[in-house]
Amino acid sequence: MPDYVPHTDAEIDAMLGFLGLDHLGQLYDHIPHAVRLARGLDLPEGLSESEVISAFDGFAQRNRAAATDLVCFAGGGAYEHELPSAVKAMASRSEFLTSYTPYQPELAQGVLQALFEYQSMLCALSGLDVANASLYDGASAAVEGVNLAAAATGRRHVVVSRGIHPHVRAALHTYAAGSGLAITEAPLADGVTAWPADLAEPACLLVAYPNYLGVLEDVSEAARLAESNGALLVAYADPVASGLLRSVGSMGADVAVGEGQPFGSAMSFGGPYVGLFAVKDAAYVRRWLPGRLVGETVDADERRAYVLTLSTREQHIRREKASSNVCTNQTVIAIAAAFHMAWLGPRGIREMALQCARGARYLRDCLTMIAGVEPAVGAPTLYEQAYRVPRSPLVVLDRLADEGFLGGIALDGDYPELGNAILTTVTETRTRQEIDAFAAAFEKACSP
Amino acid sequence: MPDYVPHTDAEIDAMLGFLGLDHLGQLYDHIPHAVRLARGLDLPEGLSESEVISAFDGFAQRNRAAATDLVCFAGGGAYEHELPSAVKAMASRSEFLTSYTPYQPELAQGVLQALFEYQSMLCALSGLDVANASLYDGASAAVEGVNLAAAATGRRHVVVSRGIHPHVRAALHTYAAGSGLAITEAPLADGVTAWPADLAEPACLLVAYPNYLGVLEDVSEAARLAESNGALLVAYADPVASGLLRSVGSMGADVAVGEGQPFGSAMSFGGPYVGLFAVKDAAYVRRWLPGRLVGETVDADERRAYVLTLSTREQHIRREKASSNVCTNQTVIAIAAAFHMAWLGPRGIREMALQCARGARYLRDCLTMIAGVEPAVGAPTLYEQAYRVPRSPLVVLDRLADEGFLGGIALDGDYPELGNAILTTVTETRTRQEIDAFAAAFEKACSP
Amino acid sequence: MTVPPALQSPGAGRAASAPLLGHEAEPTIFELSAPGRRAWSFRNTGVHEWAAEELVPAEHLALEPVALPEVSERDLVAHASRLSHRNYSVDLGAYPLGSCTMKYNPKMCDAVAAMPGLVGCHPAQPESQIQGWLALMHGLTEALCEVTGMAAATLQPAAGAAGELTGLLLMRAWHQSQGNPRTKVLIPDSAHGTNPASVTLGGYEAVTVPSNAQGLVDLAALRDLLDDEVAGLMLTNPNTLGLFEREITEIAAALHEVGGLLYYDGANLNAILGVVRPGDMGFDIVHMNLHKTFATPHGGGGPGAGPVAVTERLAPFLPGPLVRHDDEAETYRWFTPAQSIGRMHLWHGNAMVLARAYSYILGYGGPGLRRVADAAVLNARYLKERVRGSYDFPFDDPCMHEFVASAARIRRETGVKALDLAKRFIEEGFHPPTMYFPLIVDEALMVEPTETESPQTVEAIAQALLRIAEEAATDPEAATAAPRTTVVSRVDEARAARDLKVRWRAED
Amino acid sequence: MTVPPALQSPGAGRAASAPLLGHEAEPTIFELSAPGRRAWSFRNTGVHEWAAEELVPAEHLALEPVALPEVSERDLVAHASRLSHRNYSVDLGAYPLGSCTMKYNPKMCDAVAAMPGLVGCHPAQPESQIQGWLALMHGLTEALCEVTGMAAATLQPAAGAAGELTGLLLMRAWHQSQGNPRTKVLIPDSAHGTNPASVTLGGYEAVTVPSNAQGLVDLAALRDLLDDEVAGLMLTNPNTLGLFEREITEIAAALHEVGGLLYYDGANLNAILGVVRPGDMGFDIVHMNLHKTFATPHGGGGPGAGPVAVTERLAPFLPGPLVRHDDEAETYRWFTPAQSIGRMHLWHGNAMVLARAYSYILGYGGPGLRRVADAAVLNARYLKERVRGSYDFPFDDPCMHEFVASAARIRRETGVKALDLAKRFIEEGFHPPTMYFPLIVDEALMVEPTETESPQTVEAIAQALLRIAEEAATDPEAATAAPRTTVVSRVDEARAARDLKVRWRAED
Ligand SMILES: Cc1ncc(COP(=O)(O)O)c(C=O)c1O
Ligand SMILES: Cc1ncc(COP(=O)(O)O)c(C=O)c1O
Repeated sequence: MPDYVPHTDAEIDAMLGFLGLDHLGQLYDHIPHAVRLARGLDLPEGLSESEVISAFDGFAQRNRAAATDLVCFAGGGAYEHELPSAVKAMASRSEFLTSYTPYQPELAQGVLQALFEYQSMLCALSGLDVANASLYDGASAAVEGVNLAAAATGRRHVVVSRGIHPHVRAALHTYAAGSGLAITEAPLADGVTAWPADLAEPACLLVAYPNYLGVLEDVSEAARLAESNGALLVAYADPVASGLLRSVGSMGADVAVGEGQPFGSAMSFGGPYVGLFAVKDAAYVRRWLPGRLVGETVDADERRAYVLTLSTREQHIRREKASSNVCTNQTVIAIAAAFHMAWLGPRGIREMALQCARGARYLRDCLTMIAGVEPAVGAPTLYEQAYRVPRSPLVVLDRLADEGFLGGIALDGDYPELGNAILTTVTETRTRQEIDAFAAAFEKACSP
Repeated sequence: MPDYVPHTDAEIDAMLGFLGLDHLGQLYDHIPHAVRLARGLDLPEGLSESEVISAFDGFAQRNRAAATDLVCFAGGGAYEHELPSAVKAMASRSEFLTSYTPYQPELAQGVLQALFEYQSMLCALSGLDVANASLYDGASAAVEGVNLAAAATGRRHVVVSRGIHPHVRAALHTYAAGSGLAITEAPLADGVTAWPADLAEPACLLVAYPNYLGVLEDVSEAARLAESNGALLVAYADPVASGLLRSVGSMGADVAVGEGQPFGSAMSFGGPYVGLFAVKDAAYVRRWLPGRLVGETVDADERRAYVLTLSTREQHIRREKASSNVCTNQTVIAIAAAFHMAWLGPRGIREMALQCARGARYLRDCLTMIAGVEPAVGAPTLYEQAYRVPRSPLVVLDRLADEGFLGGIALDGDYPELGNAILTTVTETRTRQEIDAFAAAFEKACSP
Repeated sequence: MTVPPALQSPGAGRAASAPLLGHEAEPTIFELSAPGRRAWSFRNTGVHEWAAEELVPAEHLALEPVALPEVSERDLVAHASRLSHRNYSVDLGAYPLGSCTMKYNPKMCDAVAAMPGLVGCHPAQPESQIQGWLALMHGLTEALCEVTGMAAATLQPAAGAAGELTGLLLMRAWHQSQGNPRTKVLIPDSAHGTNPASVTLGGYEAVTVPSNAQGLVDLAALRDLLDDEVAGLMLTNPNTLGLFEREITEIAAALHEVGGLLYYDGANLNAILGVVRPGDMGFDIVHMNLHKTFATPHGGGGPGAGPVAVTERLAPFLPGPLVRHDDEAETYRWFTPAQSIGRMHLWHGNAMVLARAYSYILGYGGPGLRRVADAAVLNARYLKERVRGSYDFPFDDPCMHEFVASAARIRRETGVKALDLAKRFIEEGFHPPTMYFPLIVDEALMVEPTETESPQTVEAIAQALLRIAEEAATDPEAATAAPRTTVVSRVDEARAARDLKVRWRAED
Repeated sequence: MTVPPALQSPGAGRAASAPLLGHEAEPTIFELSAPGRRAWSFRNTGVHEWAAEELVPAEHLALEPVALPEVSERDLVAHASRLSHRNYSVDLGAYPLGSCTMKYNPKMCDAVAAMPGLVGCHPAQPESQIQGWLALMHGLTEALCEVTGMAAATLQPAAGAAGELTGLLLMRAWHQSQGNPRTKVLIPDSAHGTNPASVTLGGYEAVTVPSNAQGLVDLAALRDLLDDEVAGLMLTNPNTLGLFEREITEIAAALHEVGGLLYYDGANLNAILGVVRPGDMGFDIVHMNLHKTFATPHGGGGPGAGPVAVTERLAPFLPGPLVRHDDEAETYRWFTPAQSIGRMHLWHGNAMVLARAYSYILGYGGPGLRRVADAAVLNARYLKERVRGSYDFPFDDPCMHEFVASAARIRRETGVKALDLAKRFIEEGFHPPTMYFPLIVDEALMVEPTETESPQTVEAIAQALLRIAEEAATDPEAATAAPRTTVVSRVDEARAARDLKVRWRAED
């Protein structure tokens, strides 16, 4: 056992002696016997550090990791991107990693300033005015987005595009059981959201850009629709695509939400990621912005300093009247994202998005040569694309796995209307050679 | 190309403009054309970070790493020990890693204090009074040890036990070509050094404890012999064994040298390791101690502070009269060693040595059951043991490799007098299960 | 020879912002930017280099570059390193921040969280490719159930508050399945702020239960509030005063009597590991903060992980997917419970945090975890007794892993507030305790030394607390002007809220 | 209720030693020790637990435990973290320490140096198991030969000084093979201290060659010193003044005329990468400091790597083993040259340092390395011209990657020494230049900005240098009392040497 408890027996005795106690058990004398655990915990014996490492090596070996043991063409909300060593090294500095929420600003200027920079970069990315210091993930960001819209509009109905990630839609429904919001789903027509004619007093429209099927939705049109219905437009925006595409803010979104994993985080089996959240600088910032917010101010000597601000919105002050319950967020993941965005800069982020798009385009050229394989939707896409395949997607994916590829995500469960379809993704990590090999394997996998 | 040069073209132009130059080539105008390189360097095009990582992944995959792809029973100067994550994490802190030699003590208290602590621990380990802040490796430490003895005694002849690591002996000979020292090798009799009757005015005796064949040499006897011949005893001491054995200082050694790799460093294909060096607090410290030395002092406000001291011994002051030319040493490796020693403490280091010895004893019980396998030397050993095997050591080792074991080091090249022999090592990392499997494979490998 | 203006940027490259060299402000990364500079590089993919216009319809193409900074990797690393030197952390020293359980985060767990075979998995890989992850999650789930005395658990919630909401939605689903979702959830006045906020988000009215003179739930008052519209009661035990609810059995019985569910805010399990289990006390739902009890690093505010464990009867409502072991096929499989409330996370929760926590649990094992509890309680109890006299304890039951001191008397007598004491405490070389929480204690200082601080450290904290209390009487200015040793002096929070500046702008 | 003495240790757990929280001294790790405490844990091997007495003869068994500290992992980590906060580094800011080439050390190279498939190899594994390592070393050797214009190289030397000695032993072996080892090696008066020291260790007499008024080798004086007892001449080019030896062709010819060998101290190749090559200038032997030019981190003083490259005729004498490619078998193999001088390292050199350097070279490629030289020279040249006037340049040829300024005039006029200026420069937020080297410049300040500092940083350094020179005239005390912003003020070096205390003792 590694034993991170420093106390020696002699020291324990000394402390007990000071307290007038004889043994450790007496610390719990005031706890009713009836509820005390009479036995020890039924857990395996402790292990030494190297034994623990071996055990986890064992877990790791029972995985076929997409990033190392396979060539990954899967995305759908979790992406393999090139993660610079400098970003990893800096974000794992122990001062960031082992500190708490910066309640004492004098001791936390590092975290606070890094978050301030993160917020600033998110504003640049989204084309909006105020970004918070992170939420849990894309799903929770979307939930908070519709909740904010409901609070700001006083309405109880939200219209959600079916182009939103299926898991995000699931979470919206789960959370809505508590919030009582009514959710209408707007279907996709050839990959593009077909907003219902009657929007029924919506608090907001929620659209993804690009959407889950990779499609470039018409955000401006959604914004117009929202505005004309007195609703907000909440856009679930892919931050990588933002490097090349118009910002959702510039197209009229009031709130941008999304998943920040591509910046600073590995696929990590789904977490920890970071929920992106930015809004227009409207009156509702001060009352309804969820989560932490870092502001610039000065210290007693008028030096520039940073501090958590507008905390009167938050649960620890407003308690049951708070608009959100979020407390611990994803700070160090947000910091990693900020470092990664700074590493990229305006040209790097554009190049990254462009390389993804080029690879996807090349893959489409290859895959559409295969008999029975075609884009499942006709609308323009960026670097993710749904393909119709001539046999069960799971069989195709299994066969691809045998050839060393994670071929994508089967869509028949979430989008039965597309028939046998697979969502594939190409990032800047994929070479032409890999794409060629994948296309060849794909052809084989599709053959009877 | 990752391009760590920050200069933009515009900035280069601005700087050139300030200097009154038109283009970068003019920076070299004063260099004779005849010697200028007319072409570009004939090196491959630069690679991006991820391409470099891929290239090195490629190198890594072409190795069968003893620590991960094989089960390692090899030692002989490079050992697989359990390396605590905390030690690795702390020693790789960028403040230690990316600073220079602490010439400016006000900016380098961290490195200086860590080295002071390292020196102190080395004194404890060796039973001697003064340790320097590291040398390159065990070989260079041994060289500096005999050089110090020669300087201190004014003699030009050293007697070196054949139990000293063959590579260390090779280095002693290589360096002696420059220093002019004469080296006599004392042979081994059943694994123990047989000092020649006539030591011929030696500057020192050099003995290993335990020696390369794992044998516990009689250091006290060597010390008596050295003393009665007016020589110093230089002991090449295994720092792990020091956890269980009497310190070489307590047995009369004047100088302790050795290889510190087991503390804080992985096998690393042989480097960087760290040369250990400690001496009795005799007059020769001030004049002949090689390498850096950290001393405690105070600052202008009488606060405790550390600083490089006695630099008048060193090359940058004494130049051609310096006893050693060492400048850059192995500081951060020494710091890692210090952190590891502190992690172990007195009981941990003993437990570590004991577990090694237990494993080696168990392995001996197993291997000596195999027909034709027997200890190659009869003297008591600690955790390394030479075994005579019934066929070519290289064949045995090859067959063991096929079964997933690095079986040890063939001794027939360096110690032909032992016949077909293999040096095996057991550290605290090896389990009974692994030893059982190894013994079974060993039997198979020895069979015709 | 005039200096080109582009080269003027006096802050550049200087480390005076690192406290080692001075106390100047660190420029923002935007202020280190120079047009055209770069850190990035990408793989040469060999794919044809279509122009953006060939790939993206014109109406979608960005009109201008994203206004991110342009910096060299060297300047980015220096900036980040200097920022790190402007931040305190557990790794630097004691952090007795009550309710936050700032224990040592073992480096071993960092090593686990960096394993390529774990970190490189895509969350949508098919079961057959992720058996290691499923085994890990299954093992962790079982361990958490054993620690809490529960039957089943979800690992999805990303933090404690998300766990709470999960629990409340489970409560709602349960009651719904019984015919009536009910309308109210009770919470003690000492509860953490996330509790009432979560209650609201769960669609319930938060009704406050007063504490009695001992700082414990007022059982009589509770009984008065109970009726069949009460969905449940959220309790923290030991509560946020660090006190054990002695009447927990009676509380549970009373609640269950009206069909309510008992919720355990297990953010901090430190004091009860191997001592008592929520399940054995009658709780129905428990959330745990792995980033407290199970030593995963807080990351300056996150990520955490807030798994929720429940009794058998609530298991069918858990969010999915969960992991089960298919004994026949000898494989692990995902499954979603029949009446699942749905999803609380985009994927499977903060997986790498879960891996860290499980490595911590495997390291300690059963007896080890009990040792954690013993040392955590011993440290807190010792510290509390050492500072008695200088601070008051309005609620003075024996404390568990933390205690809440009141500086109300000090404030009355000297004008020095809890806030001032906290700031002054910084100069003593420690992170301050939690201030002004729980709300029912005046000028509260909530102190949680944790078990990884040595007795000597705890004693040093005691001496510092005594010293600053004493000093408040003789030299109150020392506290009100504190801290003076830090990179910034006392920060003006009011100004930040008034003149809201929450992003960097070139114009400012 | 008295406090147990064992618990008294006021320094424990406090972070006041971290500059963020104050400037107190950090206790030694020994002072954090408590009997019986531990951080260690080991695998349960399942091997029978023989007692020590059963395994080790009594006369060998330790009589008492090794006096190492006994600390918790938590306290060890905190101590190490706090020590790290008491140290400056390249990662924190500019480090224009002349002759040391403190450029940014790419994190990419750290990632390479952590790869288990590299770091886990035993140095005595058979060739078939280490093809990756052999390929890496072979590739690095070829790259270094191309950069230097040489034919073959050894990677064994662990640092520059070890490389020098290797070179001198090669010189000796060569001359020996020609019948006479010779007796003297010439070195300029501006040479780095390791050069003369290495000459002595190589068994030669070091004979000093004076510099001329330009700071370059005095060719006439050199010619006078040349005879057939001269084994060789060690040159640094650009020399330690940062100046290029313009007459290098003549120097080489003169030396070769008497059968001497020309040695290139290539500690700093930064200025010549892709510009000139030692081989093309007539050098026979070159050592390189990978920990300077090729960006491997200095580690607070080491490890480095000092490969030595030679011309064809010297290749047979190189230390072994070396790596060759067996084209037929398509494998890499070790081989030891016929007349090898032997071994300069326990194994194969500082292998992980070699891996880092090779990753750096592969990243930059050929044109990239030339870009390094251009920027390194441009930065130095710009900085030198910016501070002209405030500092003097006794040797004023155009500088290459560094320059040496003299503060002699400042000292004469104000009493402020180069040392004081260096200490004062710390307060400006930078690491100071190298002081008092080379010896031929009075009150020398040797400044090497390196290529990874941005033009803005170089300008900021310039302004700081100008400011402190100006201030020396008006307020000399500011410099002589500096530094005052650091964790310790000026350190008493004399006391350290006088009252030698080089280890911790409980008694002190
Ligand atoms: C008692 C208690 N409950 C709930 C929470 C909320 O947990 P989290 O911050 O992980 O959302 C906390 C943490 O601050 C807490 O201390
Ligand atoms: C010019 C010169 N030569 C030789 C050396 C010695 O190199 P090392 O410190 O690696 O032994 C140095 C480094 O300080 C140097 O600058």
